[in-house]
Amino acid sequence: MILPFLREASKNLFSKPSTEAFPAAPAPAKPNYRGRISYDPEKCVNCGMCKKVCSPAAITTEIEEVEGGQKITYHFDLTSCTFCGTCQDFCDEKAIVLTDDYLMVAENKEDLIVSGSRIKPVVKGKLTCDTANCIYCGLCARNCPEEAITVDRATKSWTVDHDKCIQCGKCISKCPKKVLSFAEPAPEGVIFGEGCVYCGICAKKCPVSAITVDRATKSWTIDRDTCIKCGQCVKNCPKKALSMGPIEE
Amino acid sequence: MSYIHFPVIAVMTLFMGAFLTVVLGRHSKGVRSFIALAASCVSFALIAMLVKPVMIDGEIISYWMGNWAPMSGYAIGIGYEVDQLGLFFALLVVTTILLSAVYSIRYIEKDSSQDFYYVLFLMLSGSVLGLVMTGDVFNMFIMIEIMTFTAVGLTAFRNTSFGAVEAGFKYLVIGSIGSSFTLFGIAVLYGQCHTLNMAQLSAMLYGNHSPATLMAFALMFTGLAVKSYIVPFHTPAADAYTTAPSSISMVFSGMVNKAGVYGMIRLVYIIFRTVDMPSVQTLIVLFGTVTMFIGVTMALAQHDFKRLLAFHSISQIGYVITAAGLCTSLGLSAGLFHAMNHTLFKGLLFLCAGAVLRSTGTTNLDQLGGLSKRMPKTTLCFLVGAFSISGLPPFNGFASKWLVYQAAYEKAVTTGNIFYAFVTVTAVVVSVMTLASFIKVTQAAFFGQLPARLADVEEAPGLMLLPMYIMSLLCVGTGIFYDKVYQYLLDPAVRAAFTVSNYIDRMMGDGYAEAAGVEDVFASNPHFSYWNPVIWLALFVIVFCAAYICVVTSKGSRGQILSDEGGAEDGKYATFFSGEKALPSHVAGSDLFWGFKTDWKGYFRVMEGLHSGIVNDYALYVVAAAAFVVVFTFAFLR
Amino acid sequence: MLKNAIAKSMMRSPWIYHINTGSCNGCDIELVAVLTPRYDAERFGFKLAGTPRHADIVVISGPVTSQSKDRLIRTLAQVPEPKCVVTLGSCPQSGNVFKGSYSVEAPVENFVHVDVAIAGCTVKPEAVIAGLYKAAEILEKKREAMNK
Amino acid sequence: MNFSLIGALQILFKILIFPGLLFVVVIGLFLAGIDRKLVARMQKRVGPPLRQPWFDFLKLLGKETIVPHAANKAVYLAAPVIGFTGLVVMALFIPVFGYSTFSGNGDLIVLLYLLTIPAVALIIGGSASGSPYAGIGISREMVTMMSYELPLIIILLSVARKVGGSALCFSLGQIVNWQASNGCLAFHPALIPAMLAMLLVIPAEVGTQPFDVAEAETEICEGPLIEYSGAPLAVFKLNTAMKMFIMTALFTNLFFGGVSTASLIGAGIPAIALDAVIMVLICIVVTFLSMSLIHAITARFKIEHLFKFYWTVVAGLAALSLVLVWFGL
Amino acid sequence: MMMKRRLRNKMMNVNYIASVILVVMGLYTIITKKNLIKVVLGMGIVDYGINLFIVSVGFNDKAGATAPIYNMTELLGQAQATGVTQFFVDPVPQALTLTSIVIGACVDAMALSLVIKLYKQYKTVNTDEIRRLRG
Repeated sequence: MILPFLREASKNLFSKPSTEAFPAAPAPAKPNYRGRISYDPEKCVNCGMCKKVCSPAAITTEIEEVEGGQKITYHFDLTSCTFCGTCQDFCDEKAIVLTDDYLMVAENKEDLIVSGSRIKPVVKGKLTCDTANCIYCGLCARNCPEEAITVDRATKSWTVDHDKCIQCGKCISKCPKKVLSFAEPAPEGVIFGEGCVYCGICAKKCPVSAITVDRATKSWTIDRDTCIKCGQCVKNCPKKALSMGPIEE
Repeated sequence: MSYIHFPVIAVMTLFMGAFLTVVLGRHSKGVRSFIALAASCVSFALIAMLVKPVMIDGEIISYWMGNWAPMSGYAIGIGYEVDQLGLFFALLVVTTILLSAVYSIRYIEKDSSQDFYYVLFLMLSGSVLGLVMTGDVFNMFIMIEIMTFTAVGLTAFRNTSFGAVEAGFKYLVIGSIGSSFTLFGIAVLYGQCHTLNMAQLSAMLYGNHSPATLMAFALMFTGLAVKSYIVPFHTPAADAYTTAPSSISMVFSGMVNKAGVYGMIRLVYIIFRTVDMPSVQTLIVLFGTVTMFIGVTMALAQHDFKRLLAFHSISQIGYVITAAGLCTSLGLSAGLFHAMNHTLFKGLLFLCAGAVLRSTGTTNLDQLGGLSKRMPKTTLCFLVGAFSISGLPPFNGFASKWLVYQAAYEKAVTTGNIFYAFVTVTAVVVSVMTLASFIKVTQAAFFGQLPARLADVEEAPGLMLLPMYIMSLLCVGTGIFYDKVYQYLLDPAVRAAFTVSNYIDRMMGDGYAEAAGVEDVFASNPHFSYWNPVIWLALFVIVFCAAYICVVTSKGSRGQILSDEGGAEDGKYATFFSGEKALPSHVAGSDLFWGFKTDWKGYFRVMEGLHSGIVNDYALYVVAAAAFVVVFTFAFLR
Repeated sequence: MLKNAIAKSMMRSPWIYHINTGSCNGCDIELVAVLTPRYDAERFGFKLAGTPRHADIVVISGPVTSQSKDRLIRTLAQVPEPKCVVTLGSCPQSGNVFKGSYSVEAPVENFVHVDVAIAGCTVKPEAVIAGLYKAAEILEKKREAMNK
Repeated sequence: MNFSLIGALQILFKILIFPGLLFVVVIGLFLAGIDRKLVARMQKRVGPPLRQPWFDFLKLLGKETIVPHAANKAVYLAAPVIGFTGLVVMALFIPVFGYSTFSGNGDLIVLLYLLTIPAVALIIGGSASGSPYAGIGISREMVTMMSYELPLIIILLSVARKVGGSALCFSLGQIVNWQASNGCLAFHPALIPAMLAMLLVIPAEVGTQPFDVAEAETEICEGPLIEYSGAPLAVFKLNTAMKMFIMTALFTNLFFGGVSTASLIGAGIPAIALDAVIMVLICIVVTFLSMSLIHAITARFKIEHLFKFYWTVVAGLAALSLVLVWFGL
Repeated sequence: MMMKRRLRNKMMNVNYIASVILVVMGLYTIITKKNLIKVVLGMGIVDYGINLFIVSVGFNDKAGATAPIYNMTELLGQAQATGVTQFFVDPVPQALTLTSIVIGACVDAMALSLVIKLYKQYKTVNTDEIRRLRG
């Protein structure tokens, strides 16, 4: 035949159609297809790496204080997800897996949100390093999702910013020398520092009257048992002489 | 019976009306209108009263001016002779006059010098009526001349409007060249035969052609062709129809160019009796085919409502000429029927154009749009006219075009000449193109979106709508009852055109024709194929009503019909505009059919070059065509 | 009887009108892929309509840029009832990676009622078929509700 | 015509059921379904079920009809029905081989003009909707009409000449009868070009794929139909389906007429039924050849190419046939 | 005698030839001259040519041709008596010519008045510039 299309058409007319029988028969996705997210909360350490790398901000967390610790819930919004798989790649715990389920069809948007939660027991102490055994390899710093740890090999210093630390415990698991640990938290209390003029405002502000100030003798005492560590005294000190901190017994 | 006086009285009433308008109607609008209406009514009534004796009883009225009857076989006096053919055209003329007079009352109320308008109008009417009823060739020439210069006057009537005077001048130049040719032909004929009476000429010329009479034939043919504005003489017609007031455009296309057609039919069928000559048939059909094709293609390229209609007038006259030129009884019936229908639908369309012009102040198709919302009655009338001219069943245009095709193809198969087959093909294609250009007008002027400028346009007044309604009804009526039209109007007229001996005898005295050896060539009755519009229409109406009720009523299970009552411009009832806010955007006349126009680019370029607007060029076409006719006549006519 | 037939046909012949509100074209080509021989949605009577007036199902793709918001609303208004709105992919539901941009009006649900959401970036043709099928079922339900 | 009760019932039967309304609608929608199925199969698809046109039709009946703000309501709603009516009435003129409503005398020219009624209804309806897209659509529809009318009339004239000889013959009934005695016109070599031309004219007349420039949904949003929804749209879709049947039936009558089984099994209702079945079979074949096949293997024309194609290739074929017939082949 | 007669016959043809020349001249003027006034003059010349022709047609050079003032019986009686039917100048062409001249004058007047209007509107009498209506 002269017309190639004509030949093709007449050939097709008598051959089987190439249509997949999809709704009747299941059509498995191809290997490595990134479909619906499955989240295993038990594996999750709440490091937040996934959240950090998620470009459309499809991952949200909820932290709820419950008895026995924090209830940490992760929501994966499939209607917002780009299915790039970066969260899966970054999840060391393999808690996030993009499955090959592509039938993400729903009438309600709620049906398209994958959620999981677990209760994380409360961590007592701060991150500490047994600097005696530390080799300053820096693995902890590199793996810290919040960049709270700074390690300087040259000066052999290891510091942690406790404000940034979310106590995910990643560094502890990464540490080759197992020198990192969560120390028992030191008891906190009001610390009396330099510059006090013994005005007595702190004593007045204290809701439980734990502080006594004597201007004449220039003495400042606190009853640690009564103190509830509310911080009113620290807040109201005109000379900023008071602070909260660990107290040596 | 006194009805033998009616033709002359009808003509004279109109001329007297013109005179009285000058005398009495200078200052009073009422008197002017009354005189015009009265004169038209009287002449209409007089002509209508002739239908019974002439059309039905088959009588031929002859009337000698001053009772100067022929003596010794020589007709010296001026005779009026109303045979069925003449009366057929006279009926068209008086109908046109009457409707145009009614229409004019409101249409020209804002113009100055209305008295001149009515004078010229009545003179034009009288001259055309006289032309179709006279039995004397020189009288015919005089009527043509009166017709020409009153027509020029009326063309240039609104002389401050765009191009009116120019159109008048061109009309005058081309028209007077045509008249001159006619007069020249008449003079040559007189030199040969020494008579001016048509009947006598017919008897003398039958089978008896000398070079001089051939020359006369060629010249008169050209002269009358100029008057019927077939291509290439159509150029001034297009201009004149465009610029004349619409009531006059209607008169032009309804009767002035019909007068030319009548003259040609009279010339070919009666005076020279050249019906049997294949060469004459070829000549006329060739002219007709070229006319209808060029007319319609030019119409497709137009941007002005009235100019488009003007080119359609030319094109439709092509149909008439083609059909009449076939010289068969079916052909002539088709031609006459189409002539009649053309008077009706083209008049109607010009009146619609006039209503649009009066309401909107323009006929430029690029500036109009959506008028159906403001002028629904005019739109209805326009649609009837447009469907008629495009030949959609069951309107009258269909019936006559159908006869034209049958006639042309019958000619083709009986003579075995493939030329006529292609004539048939051209006729059908031209018909489709006609439809196309009327779709263009429909879209550009009446449907589509209403420009803001035209938002408060008003419907035409009742006195203007009345003639439009009448013509619409006639368009539908003659289409449906075309067999009645055939029986009472066409058949007698066709018989009259073929039975010349009867005509001669009535005029010159019994036995004259036989003495001169005149034989009739009347062919057998034309036969029609099966087409019964009445049953068809009944069916159509029944099925339409049923289906319409089913579709449109929103009862029961079907979806509701929601239409926009509140007038919100946006939202659910807005026109879909690819999601944009609906802007006023109207597909106007010049935007349509570009796919077609690109294919015909070269043709349209040539055609636009030929319609240059220079009067010298137009005169050249006339003279060249006249030369062609003369050469053709001498080369092929024997 | 006619009512039932109409309601049944409603599901068997859903015509789709597709609105792209700033999509990256990924979802759009997948929607077109549904009509190819391999997936052949015409089996179920699906057909792409050229104008919203013919549509039963309106498919929205893209994160609804501010420019397209008005157009989207206008076009949806022009679809005759009963109609269904289906969102294709993540963008119309949330804005996806464009979320928070000054020019994105992301969740389309703020101004349009969405019947079916199909997730994916891009959606897989099978998912589109499943979603449209679901929408067709909703259409039938809507039509039945109109019958009453 | 005898207006007795039986006669009236017979006429009513003819109009409403057998060669008329119901028959045309059913067969038309059937052919439309077959066309869609065949196109799908040729494109290696499964394709919609044969009932799909019915579903479309019924569904559209159940939708709202929105009359846009810019539209002229009366014309807008009446236009589809006028087209429908024209087609139903036209169906009465087309004989089912021997059997027809109007004593077997469909006139070719009348048919040619009746065929324009649905197209004009589409054009007027689109124009009345007030949409600029519709404006472009009607322009294209009109140019399409101009394109195919030229070959169509030449084809009809060739057939008329072949059958009538040196007499005027525009009667479809006569053409069918002539073929009954002289063999189908399709087997006369002079008319083969005309037959090919007719096969190419049918898709343009119906408006299927490569020639659907007027309703190009991807370019001009369905053209004249852009604003239509609900029942009027359903009627327009029905019109297309009916046109499919009417055009193929016209083809059958012109080139395969006179294949009557009445001589084999005796005249009567079984013979008419059998004739109808044979006719529908031929119609299916014609649908396949002229619409489905061309649809499956071509892409849409541009409007100027369409015009050129019809006025050169197709009209050339038809004219060849006319010339051959004219000189006695 | 023969010579003279032939010459006279030739002389007879002069007016026919002249009339044709006039007509052709007139047409040539209309076709080629770009000045509106000249075009009107051309129309006039055509008219004159035709008028000349008509008068010539009626002229009878036979002996005894006189002014046509007869009644029919006289005419017929003489014709029967002499057997000569044409011996007076045919009056009809003269009537025709008169009419034609009058009409020609009307046409020329009308044309000239239009030219004046045209000049007022277009400020020119050149036909090349008076072409608003074209195409």
